[in-house]
Amino acid sequence: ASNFMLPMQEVVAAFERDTGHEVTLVSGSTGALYAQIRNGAPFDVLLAADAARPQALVDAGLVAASDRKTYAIGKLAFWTRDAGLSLTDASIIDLQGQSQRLAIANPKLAPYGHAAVEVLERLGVYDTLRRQLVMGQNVNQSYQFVRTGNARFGFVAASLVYRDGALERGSAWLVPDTWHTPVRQDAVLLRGANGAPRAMFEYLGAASTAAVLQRFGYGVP
Amino acid sequence: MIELALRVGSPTQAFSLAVNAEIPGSGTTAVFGPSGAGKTTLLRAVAGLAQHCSGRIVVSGEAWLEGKRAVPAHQRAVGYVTQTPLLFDHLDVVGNLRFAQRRAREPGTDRFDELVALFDLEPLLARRIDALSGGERQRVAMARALLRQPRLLLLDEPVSAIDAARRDEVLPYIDALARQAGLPVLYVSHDIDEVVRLADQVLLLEAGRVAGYGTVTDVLGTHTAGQFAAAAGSVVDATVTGIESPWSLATVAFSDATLSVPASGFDVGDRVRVRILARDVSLALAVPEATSIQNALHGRIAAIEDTLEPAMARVLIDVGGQTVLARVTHRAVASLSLAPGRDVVALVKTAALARRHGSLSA
Amino acid sequence: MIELALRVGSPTQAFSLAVNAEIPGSGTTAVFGPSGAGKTTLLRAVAGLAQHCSGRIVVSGEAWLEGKRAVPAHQRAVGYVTQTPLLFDHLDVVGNLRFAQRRAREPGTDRFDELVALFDLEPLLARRIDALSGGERQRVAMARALLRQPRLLLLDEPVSAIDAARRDEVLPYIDALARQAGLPVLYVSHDIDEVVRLADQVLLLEAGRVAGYGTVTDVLGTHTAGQFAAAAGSVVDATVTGIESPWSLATVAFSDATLSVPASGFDVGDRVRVRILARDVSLALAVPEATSIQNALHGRIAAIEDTLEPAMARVLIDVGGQTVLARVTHRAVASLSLAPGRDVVALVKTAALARRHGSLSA
Amino acid sequence: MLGANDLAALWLTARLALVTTACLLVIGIPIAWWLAHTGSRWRAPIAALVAMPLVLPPTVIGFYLLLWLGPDGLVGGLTTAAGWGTLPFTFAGLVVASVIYSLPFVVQPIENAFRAMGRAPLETAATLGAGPWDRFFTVALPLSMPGVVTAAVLGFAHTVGEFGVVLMIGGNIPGVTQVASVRVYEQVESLDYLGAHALSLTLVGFSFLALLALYLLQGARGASAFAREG
Amino acid sequence: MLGANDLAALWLTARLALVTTACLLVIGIPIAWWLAHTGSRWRAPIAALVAMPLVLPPTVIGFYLLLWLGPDGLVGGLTTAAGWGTLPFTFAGLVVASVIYSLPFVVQPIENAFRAMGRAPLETAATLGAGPWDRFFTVALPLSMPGVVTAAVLGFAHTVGEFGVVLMIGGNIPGVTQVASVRVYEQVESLDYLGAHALSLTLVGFSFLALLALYLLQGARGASAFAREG
Ligand SMILES: Nc1ncnc2c1ncn2[C@@H]1O[C@H](COP(=O)(O)OP(=O)(O)OP(=O)(O)O)[C@@H](O)[C@H]1O
Ligand SMILES: Nc1ncnc2c1ncn2[C@@H]1O[C@H](COP(=O)(O)OP(=O)(O)OP(=O)(O)O)[C@@H](O)[C@H]1O
Ligand SMILES: [Mg+2]
Ligand SMILES: [Mg+2]
Repeated sequence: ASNFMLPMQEVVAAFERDTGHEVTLVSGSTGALYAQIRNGAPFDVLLAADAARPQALVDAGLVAASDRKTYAIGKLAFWTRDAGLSLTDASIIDLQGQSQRLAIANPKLAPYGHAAVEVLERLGVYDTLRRQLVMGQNVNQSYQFVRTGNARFGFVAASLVYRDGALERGSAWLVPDTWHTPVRQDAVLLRGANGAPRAMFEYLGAASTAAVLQRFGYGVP
Repeated sequence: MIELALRVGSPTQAFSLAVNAEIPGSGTTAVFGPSGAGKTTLLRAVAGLAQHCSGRIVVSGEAWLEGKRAVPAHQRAVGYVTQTPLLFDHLDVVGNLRFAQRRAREPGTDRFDELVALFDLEPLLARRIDALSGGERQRVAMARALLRQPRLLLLDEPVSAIDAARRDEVLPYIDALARQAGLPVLYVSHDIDEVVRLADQVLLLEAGRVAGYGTVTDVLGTHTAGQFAAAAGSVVDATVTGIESPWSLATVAFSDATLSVPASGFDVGDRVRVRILARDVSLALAVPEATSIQNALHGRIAAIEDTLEPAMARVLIDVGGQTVLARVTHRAVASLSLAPGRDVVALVKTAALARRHGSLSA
Repeated sequence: MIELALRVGSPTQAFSLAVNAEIPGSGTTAVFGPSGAGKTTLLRAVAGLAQHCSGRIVVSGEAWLEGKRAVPAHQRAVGYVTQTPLLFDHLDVVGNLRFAQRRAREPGTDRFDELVALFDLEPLLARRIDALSGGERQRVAMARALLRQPRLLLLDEPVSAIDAARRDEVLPYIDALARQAGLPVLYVSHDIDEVVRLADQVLLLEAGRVAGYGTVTDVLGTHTAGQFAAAAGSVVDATVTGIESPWSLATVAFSDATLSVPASGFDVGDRVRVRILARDVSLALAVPEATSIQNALHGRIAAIEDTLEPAMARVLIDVGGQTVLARVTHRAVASLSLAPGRDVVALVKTAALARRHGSLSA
Repeated sequence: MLGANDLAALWLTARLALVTTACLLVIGIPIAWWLAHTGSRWRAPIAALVAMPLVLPPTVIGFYLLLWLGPDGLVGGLTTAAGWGTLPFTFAGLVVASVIYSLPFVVQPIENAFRAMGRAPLETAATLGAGPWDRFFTVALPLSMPGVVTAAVLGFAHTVGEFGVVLMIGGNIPGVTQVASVRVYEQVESLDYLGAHALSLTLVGFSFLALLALYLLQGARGASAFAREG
Repeated sequence: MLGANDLAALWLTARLALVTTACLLVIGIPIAWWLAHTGSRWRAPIAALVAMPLVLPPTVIGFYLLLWLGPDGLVGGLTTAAGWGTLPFTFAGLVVASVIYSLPFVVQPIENAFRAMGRAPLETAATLGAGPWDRFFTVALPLSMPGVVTAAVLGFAHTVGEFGVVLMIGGNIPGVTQVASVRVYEQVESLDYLGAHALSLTLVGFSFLALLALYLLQGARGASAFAREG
């Protein structure tokens, strides 16, 4: 999934160093990758942005049920590029009735979007804020909306705004993990792929990988 | 009055046109000259379509061009029929006519029906442009140019594809229009007969320069070589002295000579111009008896010239101060012992054409 | 031999053309008729460009059209100069000529230089098409059509925009070519003088139907109304009986009459055709003395007819079995007491044109 | 098959495509006219510039448009100063983005048509007394109709199908900026293939009928294109 | 600024755009010719059909192409049976997809040019002895050059910028199917804005120069378009 490109580059670099295998990274939207795999794409491992489409591959018989695992758990952040604000859940409630827009990822496509909606519902403001919502097709676009100032606030992946545990720019409030369904990103090893691909697939659970993920603001399973 | 003093041509082009002429404010001026002489270029310059055009164009007191300041084409009120007429494809025939009619100088006073009848366009009105023959196109273009009610008509070989019968209707109409409305006409034609019939003045162009300009008489007299060979002839100014109604003839007098010419609405006392083509003139030493040639002019041979045709000579005869040309064989010159200074009788077949005076001399 | 038996026109069109004619395999056939008569349509059909065309076209034994089976245009070897010639914009003048030259029937045997000289194209060779004048375009189109080495020339008013001087060079060339190479020519023209000068036969079209077809003599004789009024005349078949070199004249005899005509490369014994235009013929009761009119034909008046001109009558004179027309005033008819049956002398100004026989009668 | 959201998206697509096509013609025709008639040495650079929106992927264009039209952007600053707010996430923003993105398809065919017409008809109209505007509307435009129709078809169809730019600038707000193309994309992504088939078919079907009608109409007039010209 | 992957992507883009443009012309010109000359009543439907790839979002087209060209698809079955394997995720597949997607831009301008030319030049060429192929290549094509150039420009630029179809059919495999547009998209997505700017500028810069050269060349020949026609 394209939102995992940055951390994955580091993971792959480490993997190549450790094993001597060579990895080709192919990014795309999870839906597109899914369709491609169903139509014979020469991929070995899929790192999806959610859990649903890996499950669909299992259901379609393209992946053994045992070859599917969660490789990262996303953290949701409520973010603005304006620095120096202290954001809390109250800030979200305060948005009601204002002209400011709130960016989220498309809840149908991205688990982050789905999680954001759950948060809004939990706060009881989903219906009132609904008309202020703008949706990106994935969480990266919702980040771009906020980053370019076109939406003042947005729910983004913490991995997009935190680096090594620190906020890169603006102000953010990390949404408690318990406020929404966990943003599980699952990986699958495609049927018939073994050897190096399996090594890569296994490497996703390695400690070094977990370190990278944590630096990029992901939770590990 | 049309004052022309213009140059057309950019330094990068081989061809340039330079014309200086004062053209009378009414009547027809034939623009004549070989292919590529610059006739079309001149008309385009006057219409305001030529690029790299400078100088002076003044039409009835309105300056259309003054140095580089040019009145745009659509404000010049010319009626321009181009050499290959362009009709608007997206309109039918009547649409093309209405296009001009709506933009006429004085809308409402146009002669739509008259022009449709003249050019026989009635059956064509609903036609699409691409379903017209060459002559039909030319007729539509002419009617359209006239509907615009121009102050100046620019006709670039407008009847080249029109048959003789209709040409014989159209040309007199334009002529009459030009005279009645005081509408000057610049008329490009390769047909010398047409020029002789229609034009008051001739502007002779060669390689972009004026090679001759003046009344038809003058130009026909001086430029007898080349192009004008076949049409060589003379024009004499005369007065109608009698009408012979039963014969549809009129008697006209000039100097001390009289001529019979086919009459068409002349009155006694009218000043007319009589065109006598050299090919219609024979010579005799005395007036012959009992022939159908009823015009005998007494004169004296002024000169005898060679022509481009090896068998033929041109004899210039002075008839009471006016010159009449005759085209005869060299053998006739010899057998009649014709020589300059000799008195002869010029026999003119009656058919020479006569015309009411243009406004050139008015 | 060209056999034409064709119909052009779809049921949805108002206009249809139906032509049946056998045209000699060499010589020039003028296609004549008012605007919209179908002249262009006929040429297009022969060239293979007309849609909805059926019937039979056989040219020198090759069937170009047989029912609905048509030889495609590019295999017909026609040289077609259209009414408004289309030159290829993306090529310059020489490119247009080479286009035809490369596709000539017998490449390598063409007359490129000769044609360039004839049409004076040397200075134009490198020109872009949009920098050509109207006449220049026509000249290029003619040269191009001839370079293709056609079996049949189709000329649709090919010289309408060409000046008289060059026309006088071009027309005899085509004429000579047509004769030497046995190349038949279909020639559309509105210029009656041109038709008279050039054509062996006339195909007269009116509203899509053949209104007359035959030798120039026949058609000029029978269709004396309307269009042919001005050109009315007669053609007599004669034999050269003497050459008067010093005068560039030839003596020709027919029936028991003789005529002097300007000579151009004739030999004694040649069979020729002499065109005598009615306007060049005067009548007398006796041969007049001492005039420049040196041709006097004795004959008998066959008929006297009115013409479209009110002043003029046409007199048909039987000269030893051949008919000569004279155009004289009604007054002359009266004053000379001319009447059918009366003996008269037809005075023919020498200038009447003579031509070597076309192959029509061969 | 089609839900309320689908219908809203279709309706929005139709509106967007129509408005965009109208704007494209209004903007594209003068540009095409200038390109066809100018002798300026800026012609070639500007002609090349007009085609530039084509060479970047739509999402990337969308991204740059977000930057320029947003509050920090040059254009965004202007629109905010003018009191219009910023354009992204509004219908107007969609129109602006679609117009920029489809402009090359509109300018080029019209420019070709103007060129093919040549100067002669305009000159003739001028000598018949038609001023510049008059002859533009009564001669140039009607004679260039095939080019204008092509331009409109390409612009319209391209706007219907566009989604990268629209997605970025529009924010996918149902009823406001969620057009059909975005919706189909969403369906494909969320593996709702049945929904995607239905909406795709509807889009294709409607567009096909619209174009078919247009071509039949044009054919009735344009059959002449190849009548003889002898 | 540009890494090895960027250069590989640019090179691939150039190759893809050139090959696609060539294929587009080879396929588009005959279709345009047929559309311009036929009197068939299939003209309008087929003309409308040619424009259809435009009205669907590229990713969706890509999706359907994936279905048809894939091993389960109709075409995929054929290509597999023929021993060519399947097209998706290969360079050939990219070309096929790009051609289908850009076809409307190529067919329409060329069709217009063929129409604008009219039948007269072809007739004249025929009477001068040029057969159908001869006059097509020596007359029709040169006279329709402005339309062909426009078609090539639109087709080329559109292929350079395309990424939805390409992403779907190509699978974004570096060096094989990762073209520049997809790479910029990826950079924007992965927040590598500097990389995206650099690659975008390179893309725009190169394309601009290519088109500029083309237009200057064409201008040198086409200045004539408005010389007098009197
Ligand atoms: N495509 C067409 N559809 C309908 N009628 C047509 C079409 N083309 C020509 N015509 C008509 O057919 C008739 C014959 O046309 P054609 O061009 O053969 O005339 P023409 O004898 O060459 O006339 P001109 O001397 O004016 O050139 C005309 O009445 C013309 O209006
Ligand atoms: N755009 C141009 N560039 C260069 N030369 C040109 C251009 N247009 C015309 N000419 C040349 O200018 C000269 C005058 O052309 P023009 O059309 O005025 O001639 P014309 O007298 O009307 O001839 P015609 O009787 O053949 O129509 C010709 O030699 C022609 O070749
Ligand atoms: Mg001219
Ligand atoms: Mg004709």
